[in-house]
Amino acid sequence: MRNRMELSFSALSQNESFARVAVGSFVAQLDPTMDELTEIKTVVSEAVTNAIIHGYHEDNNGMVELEVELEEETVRLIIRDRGTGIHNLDEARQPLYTSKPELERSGMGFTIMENFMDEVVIESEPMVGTTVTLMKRLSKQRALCN
Amino acid sequence: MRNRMELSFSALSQNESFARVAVGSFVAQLDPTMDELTEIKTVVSEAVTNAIIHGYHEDNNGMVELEVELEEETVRLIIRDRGTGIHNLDEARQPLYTSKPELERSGMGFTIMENFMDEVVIESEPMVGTTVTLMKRLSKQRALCN
Amino acid sequence: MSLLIDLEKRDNVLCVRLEGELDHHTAMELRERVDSALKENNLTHILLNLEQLSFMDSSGLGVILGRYKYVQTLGGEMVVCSISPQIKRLFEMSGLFKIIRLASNETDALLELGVAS
Amino acid sequence: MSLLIDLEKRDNVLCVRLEGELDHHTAMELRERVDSALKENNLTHILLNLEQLSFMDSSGLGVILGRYKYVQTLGGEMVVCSISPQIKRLFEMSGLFKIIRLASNETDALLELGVAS
Ligand SMILES: Nc1ncnc2c1ncn2[C@@H]1O[C@H](COP(=O)(O)OP(=O)(O)O)[C@@H](O)[C@H]1O
Ligand SMILES: Nc1ncnc2c1ncn2[C@@H]1O[C@H](COP(=O)(O)OP(=O)(O)O)[C@@H](O)[C@H]1O
Repeated sequence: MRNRMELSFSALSQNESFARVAVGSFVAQLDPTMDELTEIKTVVSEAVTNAIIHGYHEDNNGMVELEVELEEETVRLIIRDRGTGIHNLDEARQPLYTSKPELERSGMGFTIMENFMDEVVIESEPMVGTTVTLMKRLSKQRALCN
Repeated sequence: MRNRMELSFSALSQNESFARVAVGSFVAQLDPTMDELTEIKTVVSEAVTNAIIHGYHEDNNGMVELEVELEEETVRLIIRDRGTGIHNLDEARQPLYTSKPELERSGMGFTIMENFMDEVVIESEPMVGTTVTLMKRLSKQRALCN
Repeated sequence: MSLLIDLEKRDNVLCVRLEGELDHHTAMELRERVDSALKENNLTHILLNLEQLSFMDSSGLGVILGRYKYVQTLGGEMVVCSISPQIKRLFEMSGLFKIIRLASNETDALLELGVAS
Repeated sequence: MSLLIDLEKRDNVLCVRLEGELDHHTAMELRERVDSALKENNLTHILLNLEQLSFMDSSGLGVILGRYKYVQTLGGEMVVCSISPQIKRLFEMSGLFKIIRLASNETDALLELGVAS
């Protein structure tokens, strides 16, 4: 059965943990492993933090948008902001690249998303915003087939 | 500081507990008492269940919409469905009234909302849907003033 | 599952122990499991222990009232025990505490149902 | 607060024990509290114990790398201990494990920093 949710919230840093709890609780319906759940919470944290820091420069009038769709063993996530956008996507995706070293960013957000998810699509337009689409297939159903 | 979130999800009964977790985790930022948190989770459960059972007759193509706004010590909740609507609001609000006794409904949903919240506004139009607006002032800040 | 349902037969009483959250979603399973356990074992009484129940809403009131009415048609009785203050408030609000017998623990509840433990 | 920060002075080492979740929100507080504790007590070394840390993301990597660089400017050292397999993966992905010393527990970490416990 297909199950969908959409969530949007003020671009406030205290909502990072809220977003992890909300997505974690929704995805838990598919009975993922602990590792899979941690990976999903981590990528949500990365993309939401990016929207808050980079997309909205911590202006809490901005709203971070999140969509989650569960279907069979697949989790689809969309994280969207209507903020500054990314000028050079290739550069942004490089491990350790960050445009805000003064904030002690590690530049590892996109690299972690690519490591933890099966598909990562980043769409961005300067002055319009950024949409990150992530997909992960959970192992469980395939394990049951063996 | 004002903090807002909007959530919508498929009208599936397994999302009732998800809605409680999501709202509970968001409201926890105001540091409510355990009793206040339980009361808020309970009214969310009531209104979301009503949207699923009565609004959408458990048709999971329907989407239940939820809004939460935190400002100072005040929690504002809106629960909305675009379903069947309520024909007779006065009757619906009566304690123990239910239109679905065959589903073993207790008819206590609206009564619980009125007991647990400081304000309850129900707007409904047949064939258009139902919007329940709830407000609760948390005790904490007032306690601090004493 | 967010509700664990433990069923045990003691003489002619079905002991039902709940752990977790009782809402509309989990109430449907509770109803099915209790009713079929009553039928299969030819039981007429229910002891409902809510000690480990962390959450309940009006759907819980509905399913409890429904079981009460069901055992009444069988000529049986129901006793609910170990309820938290928060759940007690819901019982009071709905008037359910006037028709359903409450006991403070399982031993007392079994005594009320005529089972010596 | 979703991150508890426990600070203790052992010789010239600031022992930092974290419990809860380290993300962008909590990293900001961690940075402030560690840096001012170093300054106030004139310390140059950090022991960072992550045993009770239940969640960390790349903002945690950033604040840890930041503290490493900061004690370097003071001529000090940093050792991180008791990290979970999940957090270790982040250290490996970022190459942080190549520059930051890891120890399996606090006793070993203190030994590495020249403090006998
Ligand atoms: N939502 C966003 N809006 C604008 N820029 C972004 C967004 N997400 C990422 N970026 C850009 O991509 C860079 C790399 O992102 P990331 O790998 O997550 O590292 P970090 O957040 O540590 O800088 C950021 O420094 C920023 O310049
Ligand atoms: N979202 C809704 N859409 C349509 N009808 C509703 C909705 N919410 C409540 N109602 C009507 O109001 C009645 C009373 O609701 P409530 O007090 O929650 O009791 P119950 O859900 O147990 O029936 C319901 O039986 C139903 O007829």
